[in-house]
Amino acid sequence: MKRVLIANRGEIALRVIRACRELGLETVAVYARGDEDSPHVALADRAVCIGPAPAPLSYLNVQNILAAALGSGADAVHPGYGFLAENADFAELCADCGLVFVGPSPAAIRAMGNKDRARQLMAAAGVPVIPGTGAVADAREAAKLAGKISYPVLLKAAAGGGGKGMRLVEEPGQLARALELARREGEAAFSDATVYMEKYIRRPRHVEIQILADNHGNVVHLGERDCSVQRRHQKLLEEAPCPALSPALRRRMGRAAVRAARAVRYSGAGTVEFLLDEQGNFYFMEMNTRIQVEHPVTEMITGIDLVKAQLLAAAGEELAIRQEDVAFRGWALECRINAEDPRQDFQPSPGVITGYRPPEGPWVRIDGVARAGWRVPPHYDSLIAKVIVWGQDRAEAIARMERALGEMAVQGIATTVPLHLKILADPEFRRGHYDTGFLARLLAGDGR
Amino acid sequence: MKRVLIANRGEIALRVIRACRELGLETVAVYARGDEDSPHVALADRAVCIGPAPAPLSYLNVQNILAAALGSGADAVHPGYGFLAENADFAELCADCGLVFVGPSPAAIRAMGNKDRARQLMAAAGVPVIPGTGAVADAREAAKLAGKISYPVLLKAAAGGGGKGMRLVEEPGQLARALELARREGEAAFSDATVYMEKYIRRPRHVEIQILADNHGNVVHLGERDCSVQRRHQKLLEEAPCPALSPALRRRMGRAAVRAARAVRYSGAGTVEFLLDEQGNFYFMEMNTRIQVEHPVTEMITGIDLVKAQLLAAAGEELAIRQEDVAFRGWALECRINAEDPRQDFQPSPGVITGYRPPEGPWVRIDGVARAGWRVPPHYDSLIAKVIVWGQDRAEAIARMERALGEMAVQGIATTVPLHLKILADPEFRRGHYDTGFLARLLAGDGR
Amino acid sequence: MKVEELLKLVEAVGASDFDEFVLEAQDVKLTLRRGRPGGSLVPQPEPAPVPAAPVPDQPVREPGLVEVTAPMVGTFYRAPAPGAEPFVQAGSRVKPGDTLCILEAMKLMNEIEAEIEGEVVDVVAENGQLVEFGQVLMTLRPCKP
Amino acid sequence: MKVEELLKLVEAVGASDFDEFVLEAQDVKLTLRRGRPGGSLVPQPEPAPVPAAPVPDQPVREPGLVEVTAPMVGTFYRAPAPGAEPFVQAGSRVKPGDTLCILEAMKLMNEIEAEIEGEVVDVVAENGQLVEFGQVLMTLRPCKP
Repeated sequence: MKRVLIANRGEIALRVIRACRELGLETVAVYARGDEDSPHVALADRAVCIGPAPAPLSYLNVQNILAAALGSGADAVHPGYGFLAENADFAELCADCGLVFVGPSPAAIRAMGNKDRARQLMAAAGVPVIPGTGAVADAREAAKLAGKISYPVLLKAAAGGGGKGMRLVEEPGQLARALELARREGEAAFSDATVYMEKYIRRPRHVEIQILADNHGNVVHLGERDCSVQRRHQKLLEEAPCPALSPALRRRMGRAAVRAARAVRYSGAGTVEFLLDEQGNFYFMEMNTRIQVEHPVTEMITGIDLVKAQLLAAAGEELAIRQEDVAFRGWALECRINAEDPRQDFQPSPGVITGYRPPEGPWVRIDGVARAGWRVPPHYDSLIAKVIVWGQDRAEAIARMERALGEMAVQGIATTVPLHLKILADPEFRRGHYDTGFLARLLAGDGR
Repeated sequence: MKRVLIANRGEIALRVIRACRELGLETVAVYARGDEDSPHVALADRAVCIGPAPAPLSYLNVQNILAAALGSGADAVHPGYGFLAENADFAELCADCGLVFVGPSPAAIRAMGNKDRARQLMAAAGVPVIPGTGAVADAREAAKLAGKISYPVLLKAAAGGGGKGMRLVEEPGQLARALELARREGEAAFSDATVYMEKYIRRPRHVEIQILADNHGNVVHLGERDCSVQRRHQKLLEEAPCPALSPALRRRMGRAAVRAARAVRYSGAGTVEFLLDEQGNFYFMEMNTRIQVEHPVTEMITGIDLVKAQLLAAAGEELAIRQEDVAFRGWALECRINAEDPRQDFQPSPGVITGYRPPEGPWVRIDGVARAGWRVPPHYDSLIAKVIVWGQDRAEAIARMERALGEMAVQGIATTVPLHLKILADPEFRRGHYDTGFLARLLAGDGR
Repeated sequence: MKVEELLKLVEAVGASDFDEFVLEAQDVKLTLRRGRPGGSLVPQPEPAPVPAAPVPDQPVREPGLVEVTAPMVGTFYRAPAPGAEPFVQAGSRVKPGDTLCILEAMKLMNEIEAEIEGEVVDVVAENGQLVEFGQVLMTLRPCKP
Repeated sequence: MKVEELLKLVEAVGASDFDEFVLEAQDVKLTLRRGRPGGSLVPQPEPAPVPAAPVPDQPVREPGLVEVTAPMVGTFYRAPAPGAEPFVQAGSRVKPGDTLCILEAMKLMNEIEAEIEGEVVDVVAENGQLVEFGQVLMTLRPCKP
């Protein structure tokens, strides 16, 4: 492997280019028309225009990307995250063209891409999944199943969505009536009275395990990240470790994630996402078969460069570390600074960044694309910079992040920085006692 | 301690302000006329003009600085490095004014400030000093002394300087004649034939030990830094750990540094500088009773915030760590980016920075004052940014530093970046097999 | 520098339409600035890092010429096969539907056809080289019918 | 640089349509700026971080006035003792050597004296407050002898 085409843009393209450079690999960037001034174009050794601005015609244009890779003499393609990163067909086409796809096999991507199939696979591999049932016949069967699953349970109309046909049942006395209501709602809204049951996870945390694997059957996990600070499933702030995990629970979740990876003969960097309930039970949600936006917090506490590890695994090398070599130090936080206005219902605020100063100083890491004078294109995602800090403990990391965001200056566009400062100052967050409903509650407290 | 006046400018002022902010301390900056736009003025909670541009009238103006501290309600003064940092009188005046001086006691500063006295103190405390003699009477005595010190030895005219009256003696046969010549040169040049003898350290490395102490008698060391890459005693690149140290030697040097600190009842952060010879013998040079420019490399491998530790020690708190808590991880490098032109004999190149982009990404730390549109004032030192990187091992750190400097862009003024890249690429440096003569040899190889 | 000298300078600058004037005496430092037009107002504080991205050639061209650009990324071939005659060269007359060149992408040979009637002025792309999306392949001088 | 010289300069600049004029004597630093409010002419690529540093007041003044500035950092006192009459106030006539105010620095009371004959126009600094080096304490209208 000598030359890597990076089939992406934004901060992740810079991240990959940097890893390549440190490994002595040449880099080829691709870009859409209108994206000429984006930093990844300038940072790479070479850049190829692959189409007009809309992503389907450029960053998702498989033919042009592959032609660019072959024509520029690249021997590997790193997909970053988003765009083609979890497209099994693309991974397969890379292989057909003799290009190394920096990621797992197409089979692994497919296995994890189908959520139902993934759930079954995981259950078979001994990874806990959310207990659930097929269609519930009647109240008697419902009572039996609910007793097995244990309360609270959720009744869901098979064709439901948006909260319609969904009923939370806290105790046996409510079951029969709730089943009747769910059926009726399903019938009324979707002409389908079929109802399933699954365990209801109260106040879950989104805790994910980072894994690393090679082509030789070695798999290690690098601990967890807590990504519960979400707005409509968009993560806004991540931390590692998770404040709610004991070393024993970390080991259990880590082992489950390794089992998940082994079940699909995973290779490279991947993430197994779990829901964690208040009793310490965890349930498989999905596996992301790519590098994650929030990978830096894991890097900061383990000292392991995940993107380099991806590249080395793709090149066929054996993992340089074993599970017992993985050691955690301190605490890391990441804030995703988006070009969005939290005071205007998170509307995107593309435009020219007229002034920019990233924070500097000890234990502050910036993975960003923001630059003074640069116009944030309206076509793509709104992430302009990730601010990552490390501290000896959680309190130091929080104080450091507050300091860093306080000295960060972005002029010309609105950003999420004010919201991040609000999160960091919140007592619930500071206690570490938050869940996926935290941000909605915080925003609702604003009168929204 | 609630409000700290920072009696300094440049990157160290930013460093201290950041540490204060993370500890919840308010900050007062001071600045000279013409320095209004310097970043430390903007970053502090408040700033006070203390005089005209020349440092003796402003940054060294004790009266105005103390008046600014008292008038702004500060209860502590952090001197940074340089300027008043090792001025015992200033430290004493602070105390007289009821201000906490963030540093050791005036007595400790004085004890280490007098180099001869410091050497005697250290010898008495069991810290190795370079073996030497008083005036050498004649060739017979010289032979006896040289045998004791062990060859090679250096003969030095008492009044000598600039190489005049200095003679290297490699073996006994050369001694009598060398003594005669040194005497004559001393007599001719300085009308003083007195000659001393000391051990000659061949190809020494400059290795210094960082120590931390509190007001309660606790002292720990945080390992070493190798600062051998120097040009005329100006350090240009530092690393931690030192490639030449074994864990056993690190322990021995660390213990010696702790003895040195204890001998002067040291408090706060300090550095004991040693010369290390090729056989692993080390000799006390001096102790710097302040934070050092190169402190970040120690921070990066220990995870300990030295400036916070200084502030906490000054506030009277006990050290949070014991020696056994100090753990080293990975490798760190620092490049001092100066506004100097290495192609023009390191002439200062003050002026307006018309364009600036610091490196970003994983394990890159910037402690800098450079900003686009900022005029580097000609009155002060030329350090515009420190680029610090961390890696799992030395090879990764070097590759990362090359990557970081490669993406750094400074327009409008010349900097030392090209020289740093040259050092990083040098085989001698890459082997880790260098000494204080390395940079002179590298530059001489250029035909200079 | 004397006051009289400064006065003269101030008058001179005042009479001009410079918007800014900075002088630092003692080995004289002088700045005159005429602000306003949009260009200079937009700060360009961020220099391009090294190495800069390649920028396609954009020489000044004869007005009225039509550029044929690459509709896809691919390898540019002037001829149907190695050693064969090129489809067109400078001076060739072409009409809509005539093949101008081939872009090979993933083993597929895509013929690029003329969309207008005219004369080939210049073939810009290099044979056998990768061309980007939108890159100019050749220029045509349209026929005035 | 003498007051007369300064006056000439100020008059010259006043007659012009510059909006800003900064002079730093002793090896002379002179800035004239025709900037609309907001000063968009000077590129400010780097925004000031929060909170911004305090900037001393610089209201537009009557031409010809002389500013008395602090020669040291200290606490500004208008009167010799708490409750006593202030040394001067707006309208006071002063001559060279008259005490204008006191700057206390490290327990030392430094009397600041008038260097010219004139009338106190305005006492700008606030009693009991810290003043910076170079901060304007008061303005005088020089007597035309």
